[in-house]
Amino acid sequence: MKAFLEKKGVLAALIAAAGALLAIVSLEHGPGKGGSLLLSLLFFIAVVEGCIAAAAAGTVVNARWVASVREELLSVSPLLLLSSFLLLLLIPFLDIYPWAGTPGIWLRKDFFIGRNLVFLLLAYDTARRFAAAPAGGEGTKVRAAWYLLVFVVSQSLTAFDLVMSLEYPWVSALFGGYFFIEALYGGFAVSALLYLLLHGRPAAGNAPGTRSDLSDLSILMFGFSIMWAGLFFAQYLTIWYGNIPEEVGFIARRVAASPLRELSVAVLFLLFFIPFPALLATRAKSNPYVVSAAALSILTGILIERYVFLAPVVRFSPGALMIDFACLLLLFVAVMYRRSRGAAREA
Amino acid sequence: MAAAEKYAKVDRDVLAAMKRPGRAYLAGLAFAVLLAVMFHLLWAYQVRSGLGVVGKMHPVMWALYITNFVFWVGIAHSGTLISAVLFLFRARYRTSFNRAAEAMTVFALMVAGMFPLIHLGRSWVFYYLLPYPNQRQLWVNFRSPLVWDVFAVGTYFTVSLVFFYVGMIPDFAAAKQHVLGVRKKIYTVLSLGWQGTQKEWRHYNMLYLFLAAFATPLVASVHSVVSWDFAMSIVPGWHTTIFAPYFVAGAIFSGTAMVITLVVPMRKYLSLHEYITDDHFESIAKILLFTSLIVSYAYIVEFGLAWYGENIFERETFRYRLLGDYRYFTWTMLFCNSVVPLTLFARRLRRNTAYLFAISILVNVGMWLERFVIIVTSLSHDYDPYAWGIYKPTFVCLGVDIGSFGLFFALYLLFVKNLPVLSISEIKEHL
Amino acid sequence: MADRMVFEDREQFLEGLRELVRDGVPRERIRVITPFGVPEVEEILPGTRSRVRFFALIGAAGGTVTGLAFTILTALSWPLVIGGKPIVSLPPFIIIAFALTILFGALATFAGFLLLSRLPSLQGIRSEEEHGNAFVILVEDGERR
Amino acid sequence: MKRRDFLWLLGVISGSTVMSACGSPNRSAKFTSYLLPPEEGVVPGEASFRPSTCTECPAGCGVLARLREGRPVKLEGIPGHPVNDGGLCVRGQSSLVRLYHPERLRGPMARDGGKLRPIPWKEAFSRVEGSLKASREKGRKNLFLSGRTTGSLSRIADAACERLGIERLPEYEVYSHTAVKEANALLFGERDVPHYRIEETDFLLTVGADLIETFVTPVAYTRKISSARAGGGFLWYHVEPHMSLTGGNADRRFTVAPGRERLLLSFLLREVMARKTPGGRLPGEILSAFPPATAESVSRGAGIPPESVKEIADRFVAAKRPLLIAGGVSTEQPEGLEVAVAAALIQYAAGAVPERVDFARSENYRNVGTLRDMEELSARMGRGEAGVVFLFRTNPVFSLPPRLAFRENLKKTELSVGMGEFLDETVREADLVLPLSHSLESWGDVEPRRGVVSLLQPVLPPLYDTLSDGDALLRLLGNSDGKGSASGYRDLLAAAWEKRLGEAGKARLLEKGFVEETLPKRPVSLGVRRAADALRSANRTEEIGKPVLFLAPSIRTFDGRGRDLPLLSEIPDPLTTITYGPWISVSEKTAARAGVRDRDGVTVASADWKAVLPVKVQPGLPEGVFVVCRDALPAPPVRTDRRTGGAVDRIEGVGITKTGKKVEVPILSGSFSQQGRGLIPDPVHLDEGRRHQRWTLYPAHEHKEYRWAMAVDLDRCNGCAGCVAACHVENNVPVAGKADHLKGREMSWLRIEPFYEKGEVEFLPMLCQQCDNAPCESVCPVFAAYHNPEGLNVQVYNRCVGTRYCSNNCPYKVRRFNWWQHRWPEPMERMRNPDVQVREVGMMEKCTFCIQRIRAAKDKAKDEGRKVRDGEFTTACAQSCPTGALTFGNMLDKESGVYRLAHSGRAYRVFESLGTEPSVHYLRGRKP
Repeated sequence: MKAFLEKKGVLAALIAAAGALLAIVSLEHGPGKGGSLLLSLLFFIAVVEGCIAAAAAGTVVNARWVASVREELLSVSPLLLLSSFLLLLLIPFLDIYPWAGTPGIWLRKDFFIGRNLVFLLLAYDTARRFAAAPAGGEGTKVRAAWYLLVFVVSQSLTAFDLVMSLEYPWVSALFGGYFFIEALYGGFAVSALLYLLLHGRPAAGNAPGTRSDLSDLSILMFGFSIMWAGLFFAQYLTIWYGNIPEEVGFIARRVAASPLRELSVAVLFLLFFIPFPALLATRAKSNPYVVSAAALSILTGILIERYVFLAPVVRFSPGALMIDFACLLLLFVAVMYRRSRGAAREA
Repeated sequence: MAAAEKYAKVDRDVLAAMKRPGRAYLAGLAFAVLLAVMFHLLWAYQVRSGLGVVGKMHPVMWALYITNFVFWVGIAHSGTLISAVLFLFRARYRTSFNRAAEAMTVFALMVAGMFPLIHLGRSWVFYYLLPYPNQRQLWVNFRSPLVWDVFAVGTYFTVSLVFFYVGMIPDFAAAKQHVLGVRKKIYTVLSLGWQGTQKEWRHYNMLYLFLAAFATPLVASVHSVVSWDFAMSIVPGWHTTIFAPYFVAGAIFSGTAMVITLVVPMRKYLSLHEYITDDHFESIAKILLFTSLIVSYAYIVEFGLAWYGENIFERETFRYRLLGDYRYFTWTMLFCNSVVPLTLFARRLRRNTAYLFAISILVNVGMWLERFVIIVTSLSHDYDPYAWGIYKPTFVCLGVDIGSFGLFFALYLLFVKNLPVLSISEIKEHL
Repeated sequence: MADRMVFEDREQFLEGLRELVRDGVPRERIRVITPFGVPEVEEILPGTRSRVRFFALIGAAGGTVTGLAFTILTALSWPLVIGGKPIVSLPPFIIIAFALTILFGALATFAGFLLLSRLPSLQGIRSEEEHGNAFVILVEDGERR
Repeated sequence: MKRRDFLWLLGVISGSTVMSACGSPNRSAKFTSYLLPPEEGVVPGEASFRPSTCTECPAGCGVLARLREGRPVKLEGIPGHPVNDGGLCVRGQSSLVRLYHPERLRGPMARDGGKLRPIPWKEAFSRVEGSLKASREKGRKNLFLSGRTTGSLSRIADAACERLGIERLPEYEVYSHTAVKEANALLFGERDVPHYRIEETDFLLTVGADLIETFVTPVAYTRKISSARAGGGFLWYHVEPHMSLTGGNADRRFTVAPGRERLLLSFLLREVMARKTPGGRLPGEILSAFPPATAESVSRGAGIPPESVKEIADRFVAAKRPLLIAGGVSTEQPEGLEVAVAAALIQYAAGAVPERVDFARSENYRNVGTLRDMEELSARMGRGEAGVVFLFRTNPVFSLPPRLAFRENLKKTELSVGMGEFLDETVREADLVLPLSHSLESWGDVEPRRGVVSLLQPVLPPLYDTLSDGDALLRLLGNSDGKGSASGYRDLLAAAWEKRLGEAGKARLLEKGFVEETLPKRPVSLGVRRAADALRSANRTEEIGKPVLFLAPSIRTFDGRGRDLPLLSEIPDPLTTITYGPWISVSEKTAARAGVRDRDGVTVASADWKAVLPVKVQPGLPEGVFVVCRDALPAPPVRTDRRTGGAVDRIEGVGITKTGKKVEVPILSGSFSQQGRGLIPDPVHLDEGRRHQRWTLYPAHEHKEYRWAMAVDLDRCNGCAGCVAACHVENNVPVAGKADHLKGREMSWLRIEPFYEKGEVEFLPMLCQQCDNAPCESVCPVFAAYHNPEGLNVQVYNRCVGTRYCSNNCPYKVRRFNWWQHRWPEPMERMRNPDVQVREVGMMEKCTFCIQRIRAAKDKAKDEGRKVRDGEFTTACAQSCPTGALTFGNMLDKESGVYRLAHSGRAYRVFESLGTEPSVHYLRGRKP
């Protein structure tokens, strides 16, 4: 299996296969196929772009921890290519967008798909250039910066287009920022997990600094948990205080009834009330179990939140969701695993 | 050069600033004080005659005063950012700015704090805004953003002051050894009898770390609260979820600009080139660029969504901003805040202090205009068309606003001559 | 009578300190005075971690509680409906609580610092002795073994 | 002090920089002065009501004066009064300001050495006596000129003049309705203005008659129209050459080319003859005076689309009980007589006379003279034939054209005696000034309409050394020939009332304030000969020099007599929202061509006259027509109609040229278009947007026993602004003055927003909406604004610190801020309502549904151990509204009127999408 994975071209084949499978699943008729694809797509675009963004951000501010997980983080870039293909699969599904009936200048299917596609591809391209560059050096920083710019735009677009316009004319200006911060948040979580898998539980006598790498990541997660809470609060407070029916509807529809209400609360916990206290103590920041727990809760949080966003408007089919999600997850793990093996061999 | 010699040099150079002032300095100080006096006279005049003497009107009930309030609070922020956040990020170049920045924070907050009072219709009962048990047992309305302000800004000021002072304790101890007479006494007392023993240093480092940790969230929270003074309303152009982060970025943006505006001349006048190098300026310039990008992002999103949504009120407000009576302000703002800073992508310009100084002035102007545009355009064209109106300032509010700058610079000039403008101990530590 | 060694150079000073420790001078007898914080000293003479952090913790916690209690109780003491918002509307109150958390936290930390490092110390203020930029090691009643 | 200076001073005072910002007007509190003897029952803190009659204009509306501590603080219409039936217009509401005006004359004055100096009454009368004698000896004629007087006063005046050998001149009124009277004289031998029974018609066609602004008895007609509308099956078309408030409120408005009304009317007459009353009531010789015409020819001449011409005719013919009223600008022009005659004939032909055109109850304009009479007077004075000239409650110097040189000629008399309340343009010129009391200080009666006696009684003793109209005349008599009636005017009135009404009638008059006699219908016969002659002499009009400027009447100050009252200048003109200063209304097309915008200064010039005025672009105004409100124009260039002798309020061949300067004139409205924001959705029933689900995150808060709410029927509201004035007086709303208005700092709690849609105007009364989820409340840091258990959005003035956030956050912008410490110049502060706090500088204030009235009503109910009944009381605005557009009440009471209206199909609320849940419900259906 391992050996197989490391063969040349296998990865490409795998991705193609997955793409085909997903295509079949989501294009065959039946309710909720598109919804399922959209959900898994939203989650993985966030995580994948987040991982690369994390690496990029680390590189720009030349943080120490980057070195230890950079390669693996960047290895996921091919998935962006796949995602941009999957985006095309959404075309038949666009009709559930409320504006689909009356297209405008901005909200019209071709432009809609077009711009998102372009930015996904751009993200892919910039990510590859960044990955190709050597670890150190100004040049790399510049490339990283470029990626970050694209990343911000692309995530904002996914937020405003794929999610927000589902509730047209509901509007929240913060939505884009909220999304890319969250993606970055997820990116750090993944980095932390990666770090534990690669250099996991080092012996006490291990080279100094490694521990502090982990705690650096923890600090980042900790900081971002506060930041996330801040953004969430800013958004909620504004809507709650203004109490303008059109705005409030978005929240009201999600907290009106079970199970969405519970899930919404769960999101709060998974993304803040668990990671924050968990990582509060200095010692906890370098405790593998705490950190991995926090990281997992963050990733689950993001996933559930995406679900909560879509649920009132979109229908899902559990089966399709299962397949879509599983495929992407496997690929995600596969590429990283393969890269790390490769790294190990070089070492 | 021998270690002792190096340390001694640091002392000399930094404390050289405290030597007897030159003409230029005195002239500047005199001018600043003059403005400060005008500030207070005009305020008195306003209190006596009623708020009618400022140009405010129905519907534009807030204008220059609130603009300035937001502006000065914003200025304060980068101080905390540089001293606290960069400290946590272990950014070395912070050492050369933090003292100046912290001083700026404190003074800016002093000035900012006055404006809410000035703009009150009945300044003489300002204490109604404080939570105290009055004879009717009626407390303040904690649901009102303005009360959040009282708490946020109050906290911010206190913490910054403590931070500012704590940072100076060892320096007072060092300074007292180089001065004589009354000053010596004052510094000695201010140094609290600091010896520099291991125990003191241990607690001191922990304290500093925690103060930094406490101050950091303030950078975000305070200006978020300020932004909510607007976002909580339902005024089109104010009621936007992005306001909090948008204002925070804007605050740091303008604050960083102000740091540059202050430090460039200070470095020149006090000849601190060895301690404040071009590299340091470059790093600060990067912050400027970065925040400018965020602000621009916010502009794009705001205007974009106003156009995207089907909310005719929002749409009209933003159309009015771009093409209405205040369009020149808007365009200037966009130019100063979004276009000019882009030049900082060029490394050469980032290292050119003269250029940075020029830019920093422009950015200050731009950010001041931003607040003005946000406040005034939104108010003058909100829901009921009958109530639309155009606001024109009068000499009183203009005078008070200009005067506030005088107040600020007066305080700052006094600081430069009387307190260590760089963190002596930290510089030595990093030698 | 403390015997004192004065160094001009950081490294020499650290050397001297290490030497003393190697010579087995009891740590509690050694006092060092430095013009700026020297992290290595902590490694050479490891003391207990500063307890200032507990003050911070307590202060912050106290702030949060006060903030929430204050807002909620005052709201309930005279329940006025405004803008249709609930009497106890948490979102706004959280902001107050947050502000007080920071405030109390910071002040408590500062107080803790003063308390633990015995500042302001009158004798420190009165004492004429100045060490300039010297690194000083004091060993209380210093007979060596 | 001149009026101008006074206004200026008001501005200065309100903007005064010398007073302490912390000073409180409440510190200047006075002791309760028992102006009335205790047995009159002055209970401090309790209000009593006394009936009297409004004398702001000739209409004679009945008013109830609300007394507190013995001084009137508010006027309200008398319910059931034959003229105004409870309603009161903006002028009537402001009458109190006249009473307490600081510039009122405080005693008789005489001119010596060019300056007026105070003298005692005795001396004043002896001077008069002396001059009378002197001029008699010189063979000069003594003359008595007054404004329109009716009832006992008129009789006293006659008597006095007769006894003293003074020639009583025809009364002088600016709006004398000469042409109408002339026409009626010609046709029916009735030289008077009939009373029009609008309530009995199903189709009303008005030609130029400004029923709502000034036409004879505006409040009465306003009331009648809205009651007719309420009855249903009523339609009202209005034809006018310009754009007036009346036109804006008609169901349909047609603009006719100036001076071409008669084309339309003659066509209509023929149609009526041919189709309505075949065989007809009109003899041919009269009919022949009206050349046959087709809709097309009429429309060519009159500039009305042919289909509209047909429509008007069809409606009129089809209607069962049609009524036509011609008047106003359409009759005050050279063709006026023809218009009036044609109108009268149509009325006659359509059988409206005498059922709906009632001469029995004519409006008592008999004694009112014409402009020509004034010409003659002026000429006589000029020739030095005039001895003593009494100028009694009339201001010709202001309203007469300069060519009459009245002012100059006045100097050539033996003695000119100015009798009035103010040192107005005329009295100022007099040699002797005799101050008259305000009607609220005087006994008297008026008979505004035949058979309607309305009481004038003093509700407080004269503030100054003045005499009531009657007493002044009596004293004149008494002094002139030894005996006279020692006893005052009051006894004389008592006798007269007893004689005319009997004991019971007199009692009823004193109690109710009015008595209405039952009069038999007066059938009139058409004087064929006179009519035919008149028509033969009818002038085939020459071309009219375009463009045309109309001197239109204004609802605010009638013919300008209200200009002295700051409150009336403070309240915006309904169509233009202009408060202070004159302006010229220019049509949109003309403005575009001349490249002028609002506030541009222009020189308005005709052949023999010119003035510089700021422009107001007036939607709906036909091209080539300018309008200037006559009240704002001193010595207007009116001509005299050569046949009727009436005034011609039309100036031909007027041109405007830009001066290039902006003129500072306060236009309060920021936008005359709704900007597509659906403040007045049209039609509301199709507006489904407002029916979307209303999400909220807040728990509902319930209201105990009361929840006050208001319903505003936009189909009734005509923008007359009576409510605004009422609110000002009731709530001590300060007068801000021009300087602040220029900054947009009006203080009025209630405003009327005019919105134009292709020339059609609609009015939206905007007051605090008392939102259930009020955005203003939550942002107030000090709980100055909060939601009380009765659903009111109350404002605790003393708690307010003046952050002004509430105003920023109010989508309706109905909160007012005290930029200054507003002062009420002595003695105006006496008219302040003690039940309402006077706000200090720096405080935010706003409408709270007259919470003081709510309290009073609840206390009363509590004493009687019951809940407040629906309609038991109402807010000041609702009380004053002549059209009954405002309904106030308790939403929790399912029986209440407001509940019913709020749940009617026409109901909606402004900016419903904001989720503020207002308590003010607007009603609007489709226009017919």
